[in-house]
Amino acid sequence: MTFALAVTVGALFALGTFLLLRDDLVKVIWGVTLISQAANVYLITLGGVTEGTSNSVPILADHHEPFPVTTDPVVQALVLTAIVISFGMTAFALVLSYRAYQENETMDVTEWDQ
Amino acid sequence: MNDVIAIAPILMAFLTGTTALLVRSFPRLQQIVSVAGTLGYAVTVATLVWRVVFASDAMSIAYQVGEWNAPFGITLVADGLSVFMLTITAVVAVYAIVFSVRFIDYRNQRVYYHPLFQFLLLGATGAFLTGDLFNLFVWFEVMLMTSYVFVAFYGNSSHTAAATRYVVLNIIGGAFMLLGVGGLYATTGTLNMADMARTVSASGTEMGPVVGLSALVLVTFALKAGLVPFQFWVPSAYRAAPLPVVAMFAGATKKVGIYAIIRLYFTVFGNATLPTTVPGIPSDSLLAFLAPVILVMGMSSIVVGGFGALSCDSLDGLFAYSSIGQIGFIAVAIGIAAATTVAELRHVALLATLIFALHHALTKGLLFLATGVIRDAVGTTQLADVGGLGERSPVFASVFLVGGLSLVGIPPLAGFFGKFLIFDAAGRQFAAHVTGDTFGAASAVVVLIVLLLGAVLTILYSTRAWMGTFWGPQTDVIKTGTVDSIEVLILGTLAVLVICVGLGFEPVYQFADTAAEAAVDTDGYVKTVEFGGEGA
Amino acid sequence: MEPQIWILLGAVGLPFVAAVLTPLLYRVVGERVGYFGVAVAATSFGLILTQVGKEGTVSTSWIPSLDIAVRFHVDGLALLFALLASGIGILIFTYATTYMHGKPDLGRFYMALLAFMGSILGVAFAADLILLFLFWELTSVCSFVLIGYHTDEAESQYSARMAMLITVGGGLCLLLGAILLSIGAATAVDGAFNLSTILENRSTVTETLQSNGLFTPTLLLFAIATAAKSAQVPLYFWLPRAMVAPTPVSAFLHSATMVKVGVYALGRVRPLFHGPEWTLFVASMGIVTMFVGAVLAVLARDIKELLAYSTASHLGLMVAAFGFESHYGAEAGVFHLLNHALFKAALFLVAGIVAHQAGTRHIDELGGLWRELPITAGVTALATLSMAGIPPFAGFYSKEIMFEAAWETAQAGGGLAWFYPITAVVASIFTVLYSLRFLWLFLGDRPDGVGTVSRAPAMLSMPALVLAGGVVVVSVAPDLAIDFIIDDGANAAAVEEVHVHAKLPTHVSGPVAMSAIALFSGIAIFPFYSRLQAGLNRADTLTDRIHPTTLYDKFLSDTVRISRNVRSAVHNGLIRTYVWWVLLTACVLTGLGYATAGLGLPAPAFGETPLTIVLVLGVAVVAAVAISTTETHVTGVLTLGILGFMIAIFYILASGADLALTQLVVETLLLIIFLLVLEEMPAFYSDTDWSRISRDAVLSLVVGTTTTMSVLYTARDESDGLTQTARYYKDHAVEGGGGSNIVNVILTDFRAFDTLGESIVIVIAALSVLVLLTMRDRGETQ
Amino acid sequence: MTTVMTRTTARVVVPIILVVAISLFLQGHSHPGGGFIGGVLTVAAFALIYIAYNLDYLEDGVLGREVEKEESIGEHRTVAAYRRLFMFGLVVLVASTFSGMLLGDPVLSQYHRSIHLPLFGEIELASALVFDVGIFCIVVGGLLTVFSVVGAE
Repeated sequence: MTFALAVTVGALFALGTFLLLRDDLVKVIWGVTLISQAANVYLITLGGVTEGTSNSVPILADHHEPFPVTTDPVVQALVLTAIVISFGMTAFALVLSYRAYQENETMDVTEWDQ
Repeated sequence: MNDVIAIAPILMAFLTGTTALLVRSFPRLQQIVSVAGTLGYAVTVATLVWRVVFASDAMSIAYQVGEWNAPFGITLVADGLSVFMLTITAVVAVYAIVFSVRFIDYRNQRVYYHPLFQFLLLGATGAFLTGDLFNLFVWFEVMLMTSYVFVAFYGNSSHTAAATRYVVLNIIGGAFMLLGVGGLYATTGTLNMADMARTVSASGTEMGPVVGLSALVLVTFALKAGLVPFQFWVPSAYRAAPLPVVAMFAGATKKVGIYAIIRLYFTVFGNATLPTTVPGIPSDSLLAFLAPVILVMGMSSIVVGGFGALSCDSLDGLFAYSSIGQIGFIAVAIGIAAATTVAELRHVALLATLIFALHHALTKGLLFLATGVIRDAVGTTQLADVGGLGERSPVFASVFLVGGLSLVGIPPLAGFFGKFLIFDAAGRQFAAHVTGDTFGAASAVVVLIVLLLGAVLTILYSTRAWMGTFWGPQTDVIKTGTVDSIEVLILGTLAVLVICVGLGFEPVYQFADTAAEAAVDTDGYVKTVEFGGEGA
Repeated sequence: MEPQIWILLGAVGLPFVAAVLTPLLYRVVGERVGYFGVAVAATSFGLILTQVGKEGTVSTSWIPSLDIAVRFHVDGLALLFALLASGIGILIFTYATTYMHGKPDLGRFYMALLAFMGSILGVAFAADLILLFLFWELTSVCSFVLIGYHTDEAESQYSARMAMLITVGGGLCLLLGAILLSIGAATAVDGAFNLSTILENRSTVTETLQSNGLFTPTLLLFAIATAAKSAQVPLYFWLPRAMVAPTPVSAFLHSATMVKVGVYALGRVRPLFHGPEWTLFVASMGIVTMFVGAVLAVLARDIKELLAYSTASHLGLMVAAFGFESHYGAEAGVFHLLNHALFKAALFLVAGIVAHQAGTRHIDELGGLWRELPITAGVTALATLSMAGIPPFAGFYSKEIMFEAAWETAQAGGGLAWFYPITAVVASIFTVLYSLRFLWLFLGDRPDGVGTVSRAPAMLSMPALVLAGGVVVVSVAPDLAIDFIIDDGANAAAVEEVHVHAKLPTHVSGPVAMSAIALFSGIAIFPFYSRLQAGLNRADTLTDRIHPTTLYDKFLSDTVRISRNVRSAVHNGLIRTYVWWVLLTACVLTGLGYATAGLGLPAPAFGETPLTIVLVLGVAVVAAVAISTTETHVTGVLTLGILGFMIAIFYILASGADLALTQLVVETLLLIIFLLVLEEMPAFYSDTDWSRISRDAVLSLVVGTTTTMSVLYTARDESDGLTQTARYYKDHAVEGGGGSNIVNVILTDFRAFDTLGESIVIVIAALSVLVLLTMRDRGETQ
Repeated sequence: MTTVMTRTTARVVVPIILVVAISLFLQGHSHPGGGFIGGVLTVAAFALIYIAYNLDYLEDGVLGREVEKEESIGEHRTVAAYRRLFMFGLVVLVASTFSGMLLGDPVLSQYHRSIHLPLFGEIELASALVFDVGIFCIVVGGLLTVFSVVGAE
């Protein structure tokens, strides 16, 4: 399982990198998004991914003590925080890039004001 | 011991930021809130410093947020190192905000300038105080998010372009930090830094990946500190942001990167025995791996920053490059500290780091704000357009001269002690290797030569800045412009502070000494955090 | 007898206090502030005079933790230097009141001059390495300000910057030398920066330095620092340039005092480093400078330039003297310190008078000035003869002792060591030549084209006259000076007990013959002065490319060129360049990290991956590939949405209910924002450059591999179970946090602090969008 | 995109989304959900309205007020309301942060108690909910600000 995840994360990072190196502003932003997504997947992977069962969801409402072993709720909480933050960042980056496009009057990042 | 003073600076900045946001419709009130809040922040920091460093029963303070015991809740730790960095931040913040009120256009101040400034302060403060790795990431992001806005603040083509580059690089940095933090959690099973220190010190844990992961995290820290080759964002971002905020960038946020490097690698991983094999450095710790990396980064920063500054057309650009170079000096000192296994030399090198950081914050703060005065007076900072300002305003010239001389490292100004201690550390490193160890001696000589080169370049660009601005025939804009005397007055007090830090260096030294002790005192750090519950 | 600290602090501190007050005073009393300077200098002089005959170290604490203190050491050498500085200071301030009459910016001028005097007194008495460095650097800074007095002239700026760079840059070597000395001495004596203790225990310190290998580096650093400060070859070139400063400054800083700081420091540490290496570096440097300076002085066309090169040459003489191991070396160095200060300061004042009265400083335009300036002519005669080392004038005595030192060294060393006396003699021939040439300004015929020359005001002549009086006293009764201070001074610089003898030669010896050759050859060649000058000029032009000034200019232009390249090549404003370096470095570092830790390649474990997950992840990757290759923006955004939804499904499969929900909604919102923004942006077309794409693909692969490796190294296995933290959260969520959704309890309770920060990020994001919008039309107004 | 179809869909879907959002928010402490998810979902509902109609519609059509033409979207009354919403959220967070301190406990201490209500039965009341309200408001206010600004371009 880990191997499949590792390859996925690696692929997402690689493609994100490739996008970051484009001249098209929009693609650069996609690259940023992709890398953030990949980082989140990576975090989840670190918690140890098991095939989901009703027990492994870290919600205890349906259980009684002693609680069953769930997946690592810590990484989930971290990822949740990270998703929110990267969402804020991406939204800002989008608006910013739009403004940068307006000011510099081109989508080509190589032609921007130094 | 849950003493609320340890969290007080964070709360203060948070409260001020929120209040400033609420009273936005009353600009006067907003300014008052912002300035008063920053002063209040400084007071809480001063109290904290007193409690942690100078009081008779001084000791490090830990704070458990939300009643959860370490390592399960989030811990804040105020030890010598943290409060030293907080002090730097507080001083710069007070000057920056007071100067802003005068400097930033009245209408522009209303555009959320004050709340954002407070959130920037909040982010930096949180990063200095937190004892939790993921929490560090969160405060980093708070700080970054605000700095993005400030870089893009004026919204023209160059500002937005600079901000876009800055954002892209830092999002990469954020992703890498997430990878590193997550990896460290997976490897050590904890996010609490004290707990992590405890875990890695214990034998029997599989520590292999920690070296690579720490390198990942280092990328983020170096990006924040603006070390070569992560310095790319610095010149354009510094030129774009409002100058008081640039003073904050140079004085506080860059130091967050430096602080994080010291905290994580010296305090947390300082005791860790790791299976590293690095030729030339006799140590089996993580630092042995990081030492050459940080040294090379630092030396390249000195070279790139120093050379870059030489031919800049504008004052703010020149000082931006200078910042890269000066951070390089700091990094070299860290590198020396990491490369040695001798406790005394490590202490001296860390001391040099801290003193240089303090000096750089004050001096560069002064110079960036002075650049602001010039822009305010004549509307430009292009060296070609200004000239002969010395005759127009001798007092302002003296203030600037103090900053310039401190940057060069002329005694007895603050800058001298930074330079002196770094040379001292490098000299000791050389002395330790000169007999017998040819490789060690040669690398120490290389370090010394780069430091000398950096210092010479500093003289070159400082004189250039000085002569271009204050000497020479008066240009038209200088003839017609007026220097704002209140701004000069504010800066005058900062110049006096730069002089006083040098003349009254003893207490400053004591303070930094405590901070440097704390930086390597892993056991003390762990002990400060009282573990409860099942973790104990 | 112990010196009194308060008197010393007063003498050193008073000029600084006065300097701070000067600009204010200048506003009140105008240029009469110069008399204030005279008073301050006289007070300091008087205070120092009370210390004559005392010896010892006194201190008051400054930075105890670093063992840096305000330590003052009083002995003959220190007193000699301090008395010279403050005494000449009185004369210079007096001279300046008239000379600088009507000039602008006198507040700044006197301020710097006073601060300079304080610094030089500080150097004289400092017995702490750091304190010495402090005053040493302050003299450089004052010199910078004073050389740049005419701030709007490009030449002033150029020269001031050059002086600053060389002297402060050289100062760095002093700092480093001081540090190495203190490190080396720390094991031998207490008080690492305490120069007096170091000197008191010099044999132990020297031994320690030699045993831990720091002796030669320290010595070299001190030598370089002195070379920069005291204008030794090859760092002499700033000194003639410094002559753009007003003449009082040249007389005070650049002949009598500041440039001697290096020599003085050499005298101080001479007992410590004294030995063959010392002679090799220091004496050779000095003797070469003596020669080069004298030759260049002959070449000079401007009287101040002539004096400047002559100063360099004489500094070389002193440095060489201190460099010799013989006790004559110490004697000659200290004695010449006094003599040179007297005659050279006088000559500079004369040069000032000539320029002031005749309106030109060009040698060829001047001559026969004795008619209008008889007093000045007398002063010049005394001073130049002393400078030329003609018996029985003062300069002869000290030069003769230096010759003895050179002779003794040559006899002891043999072979190549004869280089010293021979060079000294040749240099002396040139010295005689340029001294006579200077004297000839007053004798001989008046060239055409010189306007009327009026008599010099008394306030200008008087200081020069006083200095000439000094020359007379030392010439006529050298023992007076020797007993008063020279002996004590020489003893401070010497290793053994010495006594200076100054007398006219009674019989022929090696050194006497050297003097005779120098004198008679000089006089014999003088009639052919202009031919010699022309010949030298040709040689000078030929070697132009290796002149230090040329090299300096080349250094400056090179650094600027490198600078422009650094900025345009490194910070080219391209995101791809930046990203490229950042990612590459990050991956290399991480890879190195894994490698140093000795981690092998992880074994790929394919086992038991549920098909659903493989499918979902596969679609995600395919979507990512599609995004990377798409040409149209809308397709890309929609594919990005697919990728996001796949990840959401993956979260469901990985038991993250909250995550999946969040991811779904967030992805939807992002999609909408993307579409809204894209609506406003045009399509983008670019040429496909395959070589670039392949390069980028390589980096992408590197990044991908690094992250893949990181996952494989760090990912937890399900068999590891929960971490301790996770277990605690699970166990305490319900009773401690009051909720059964562990993730939510973590977010709102266990780690609520993170959430606080996170929500602030959202607030800032909202604010930032508002800022971007509002500032659109406002721009960069302060 | 303001076609009849989207408008009709929006009319049907928006209330449903809002109800789901609120319930996700309220039950978050014990079931999947919470302030953030509730918040983004609410935003999604509003976003739908924007796509279907436009910014002024909310004022004009939903709240029935006259729309004034403002200088800049940043000063638009609706946007100002969003701004006030996230400021309110921030204040709630501040309050939630400090309440523990005022009671003598560490900052951000949370409290919870089970209350037995007739009809509803056992109800778990947690102060974490207040904290969640703050987050909810910040998310809704903040994101809607972003949305309205971007949408207005």
